Amino acid sequence: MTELRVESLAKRFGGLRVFQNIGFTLPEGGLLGVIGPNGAGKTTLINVISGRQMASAGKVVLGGRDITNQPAHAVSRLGLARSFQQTNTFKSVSVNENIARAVRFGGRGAPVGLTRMMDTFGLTPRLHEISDKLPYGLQKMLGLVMAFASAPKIVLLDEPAAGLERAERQNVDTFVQIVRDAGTSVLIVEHDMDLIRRLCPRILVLDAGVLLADGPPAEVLARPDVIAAYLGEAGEA
Amino acid sequence: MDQFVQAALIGISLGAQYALLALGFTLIFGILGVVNFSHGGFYMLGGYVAYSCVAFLGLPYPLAVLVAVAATAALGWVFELFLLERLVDDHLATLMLTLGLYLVISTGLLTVFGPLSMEFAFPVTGALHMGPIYVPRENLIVLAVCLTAIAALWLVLYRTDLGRGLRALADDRAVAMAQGLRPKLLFPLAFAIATGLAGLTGALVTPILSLSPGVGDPVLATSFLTVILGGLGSLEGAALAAFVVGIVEAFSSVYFGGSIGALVLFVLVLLLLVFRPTGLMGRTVRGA
Amino acid sequence: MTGEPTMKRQLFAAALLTLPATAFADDCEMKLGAMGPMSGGAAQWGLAMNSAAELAAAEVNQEGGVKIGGKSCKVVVVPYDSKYTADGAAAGSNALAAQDIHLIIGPVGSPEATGIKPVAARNEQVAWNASYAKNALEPKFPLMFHIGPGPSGWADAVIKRAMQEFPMKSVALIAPNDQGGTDIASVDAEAYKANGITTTEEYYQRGTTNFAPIVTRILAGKPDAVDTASSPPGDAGVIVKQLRLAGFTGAIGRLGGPGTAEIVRVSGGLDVLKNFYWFETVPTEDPKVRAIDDEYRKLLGKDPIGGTAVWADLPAARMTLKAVSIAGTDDAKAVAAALRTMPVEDPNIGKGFWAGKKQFGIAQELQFPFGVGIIKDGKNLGVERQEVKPE
Amino acid sequence: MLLRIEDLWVRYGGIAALSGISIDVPEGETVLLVGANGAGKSSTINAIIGLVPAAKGRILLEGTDLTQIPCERRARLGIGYSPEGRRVFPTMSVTDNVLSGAFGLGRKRQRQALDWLRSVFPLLIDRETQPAGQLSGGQQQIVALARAMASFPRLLLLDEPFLGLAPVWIKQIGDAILHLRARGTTVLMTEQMARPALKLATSGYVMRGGEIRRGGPVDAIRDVALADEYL
Repeated sequence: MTELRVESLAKRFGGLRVFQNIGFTLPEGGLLGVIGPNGAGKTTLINVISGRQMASAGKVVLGGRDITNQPAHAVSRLGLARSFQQTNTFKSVSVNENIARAVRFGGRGAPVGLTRMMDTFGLTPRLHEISDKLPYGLQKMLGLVMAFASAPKIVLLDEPAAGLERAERQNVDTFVQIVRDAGTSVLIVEHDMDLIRRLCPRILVLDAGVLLADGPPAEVLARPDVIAAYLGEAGEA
Repeated sequence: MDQFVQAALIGISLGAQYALLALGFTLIFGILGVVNFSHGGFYMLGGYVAYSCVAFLGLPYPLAVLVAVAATAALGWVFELFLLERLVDDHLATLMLTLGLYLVISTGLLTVFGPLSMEFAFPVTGALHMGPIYVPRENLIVLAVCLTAIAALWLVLYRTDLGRGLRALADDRAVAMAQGLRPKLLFPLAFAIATGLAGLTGALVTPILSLSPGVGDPVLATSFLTVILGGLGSLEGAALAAFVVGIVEAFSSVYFGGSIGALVLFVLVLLLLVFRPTGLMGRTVRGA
Repeated sequence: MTGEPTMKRQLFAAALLTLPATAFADDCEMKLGAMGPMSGGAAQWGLAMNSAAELAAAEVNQEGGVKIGGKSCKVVVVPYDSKYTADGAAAGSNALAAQDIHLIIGPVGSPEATGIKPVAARNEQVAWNASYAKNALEPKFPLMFHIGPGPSGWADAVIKRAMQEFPMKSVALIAPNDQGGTDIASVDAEAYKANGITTTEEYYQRGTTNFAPIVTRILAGKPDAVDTASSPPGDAGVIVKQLRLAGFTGAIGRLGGPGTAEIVRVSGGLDVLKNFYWFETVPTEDPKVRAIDDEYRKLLGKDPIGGTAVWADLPAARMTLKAVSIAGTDDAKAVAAALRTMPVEDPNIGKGFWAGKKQFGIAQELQFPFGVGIIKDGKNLGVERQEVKPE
Repeated sequence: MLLRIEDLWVRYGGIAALSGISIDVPEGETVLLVGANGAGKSSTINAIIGLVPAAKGRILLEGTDLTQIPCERRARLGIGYSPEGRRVFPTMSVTDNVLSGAFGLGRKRQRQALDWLRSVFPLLIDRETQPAGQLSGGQQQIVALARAMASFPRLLLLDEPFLGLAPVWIKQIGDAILHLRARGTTVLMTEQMARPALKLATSGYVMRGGEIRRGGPVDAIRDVALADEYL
């Protein structure tokens, strides 16, 4: 049973509340989308869950085990992997070496579907190229592949589609599909509403650090307070 | 042709020496808004400290250079913190204070070491000869140190908290202080970095040229010239201008002789200032 | 056991120093000015003036001081740093006049001589400049005296001696581009030409620290020898260092001021200097001349500052104080008149004569025996004494 | 009470800029000081941050009297400051401006602050290397706001944040302030333009001639504030 449970989680920076009282459960093999305007606290939420930042209050429980404020490497050893908004590969080594390191780090062997994923993303023919010489889209894909390569039980994706061209965004769908086929659950933070609607049976809406809504996209996105939160952002942009 | 190449090489090594001096000078002006008339004093002091370490303590030369940097930086720090800081916004007072410090340093050195030049030789001698062209090995070392210093200073100013704090204080002192930046902490550090650079130059260059209580006098003039040419307070401008001054001086002296050479340089600076009053790096600098 | 006699001698010397002091009239003290650059690149020349004046004063004081109006007066030396500038010397003349000083040993350089002449004349002061200016003396300034002749008095002899060691057909002269530099270098150049040597003159801005460009320029003309003329010793040392670094192997000369020891030090030693010839204002290796330093140490209890220039300046200071006692006053005109009648002779340097009539139209220049020094292949052959004959 | 000002006097030479004002800023609220030019709004802010000395009275930040603490140490007590006229550091890049607000807090906290501020104000990413002096007024106000927030202060002082801004920027800055307020940041702001400012505040004070004319919840001061604006 590898379920991710977040209870009354809160994060403060000095006098500023980044988010508060966040609670949800991501069941094993589940898929959950998180949306919200700029600065809603989505990335910080991922950072706190994955142990990169300390929680101010609340609990994060992974598979029945309290992992709140465990250091990031310990959390990832327990099977929680994440991707980054900006790419996070080892820049001066080859694609192959990048993936190999991720596999080795997971210590659980290469997951089922890894080769298929590399083939689909077009990384297989470029295994020996240095990663930061790849085009941006491919670097981003490599970052996703590396998140999966450690054979995690849960992956947290931080805006996987940001900066990608429309055609490349299809790869994110493929990624989610392969990951779920492997029995891994996914939490995905994303701005691309089409992608969220397409993929996620359930979404959380975060606004100004507060959990505004939790439910199926069709229902949630029709709520007036959610629309207002987004319109606020549209007005700002 | 040989002469042309030789002049260029000489110009670059002069430029390296001037750049080391001008960086510190422009740093103090850029950050504190103070024209440091004691800059040449720290140059001399660096030379004498290094000399004393080698001659009296028997330290190896590289260590002596480090001691000289530390000593001049420490003196700069103390001077800024206890004297200059109180009057840092009064242009006339800082002028008097720094000029006074220069007189104290030069008279002090004259009293302690006497008026004659010291026997202080650079440990690396000789030159690389390529046909009629030669490059003194010591100049290569100075050039390397100079480039390292430029890079290090750039990193400190643009990539560290200290640098950000200093630039913020230079841009808007009141707001920076309201942000929690403490001039009493940061200004002495900036001054120490600058005087340490002057000391470093003295420790490196006086054994190549000569070391006597008069050698600080031309330093101020050269630093001034370089920094005005580069744009007061601009670090990149000072570094660039130093090499321009070095190369112009080398070419004009080689081709027109020592007197006209100096004239050419000054005329050039004058022309530049007529057409570009803010200097080479013509951007708005501090409105001091 | 040598300790006891030595101690006795010291006690005796101390007694000599203190005893006559009681003989001075209570209210009588004569101030003697000493002027020259005492800081900066030419500092040792000014400090030499001061040392010479101090020694002459100490000698006279030891024997009861100068006789002024029948009283024995103690001589006190007042130094002034005229900074090698015309205004420095002019200001110095005034500053010393304000202290009732009528007699000045110094100043040194050509700019200083130019600056002090009219002011000292107005202040009625005797001054002894040591400059090599072409107008170091002028008949219209009869209170101005000159410590030694300029290059016209000795350059020819030095060049002839140098040519025996270092055959040369061309020489490049380098000097500062001010009056002091150009005056000497141009006279030196005339002397070289008179000996069949072609010359080029190269002048640099005073304050130059790095001579690499000028060295490059000089060497482009491929001269057999380079003469540093009256460049300050610190500058000359750097010039030598950079000439050798650039690969110059010919002889280097110095037909100008003293300071060879400093040049050796700054340039990096005899091996760097290699082939060098120079003029000394006094025969520096004559034991009698060297004894001056011992006497200085004995009387003043410290080392003299200023090197060989002290020896060259000393006769002027000694003769001035002697002239005060002859005249019985320190009034400048009376002292000057007494000086003119005195024979030119110094216990350490030897016999000389009054010169300057031909060059300046006024015979108020001390011409003493001088020296020519040679360093050959890194070996110091020493300084030879050159006797002089009246014009 | 996060900030309590008691009988504060500020004098420039012989002239009183503030004549015994008392102000309360409760934790988590946005308190507005409105009033015409010369009413004493900026003097109040400057006295809190320490740019002008208090002639008399106390300024208590959670019970600590600030008046005896030098300006450069007050920021460390948890006060962020966005000055009148923005006064960004003109030669410094946008990023360096923001980071200067988190001086000495360590690389990790600076990174955190920058990341968070960039997520709230995407402008900080678009213009990260541009010298702040080259930005438009509205953009500079965003930078000044971000700089003030970089230390995640308990109390944010905003001095005339709308000064000289176009309506579209007034809307944006207003939204930003609301965003910070929603995040629990306590704000004390001054503004001449009462109408947009009243939308942001929970309570406020109307100032005139260095004195408080009226204080209370926004609704209670609205009429006086608006009447004052058109005087």
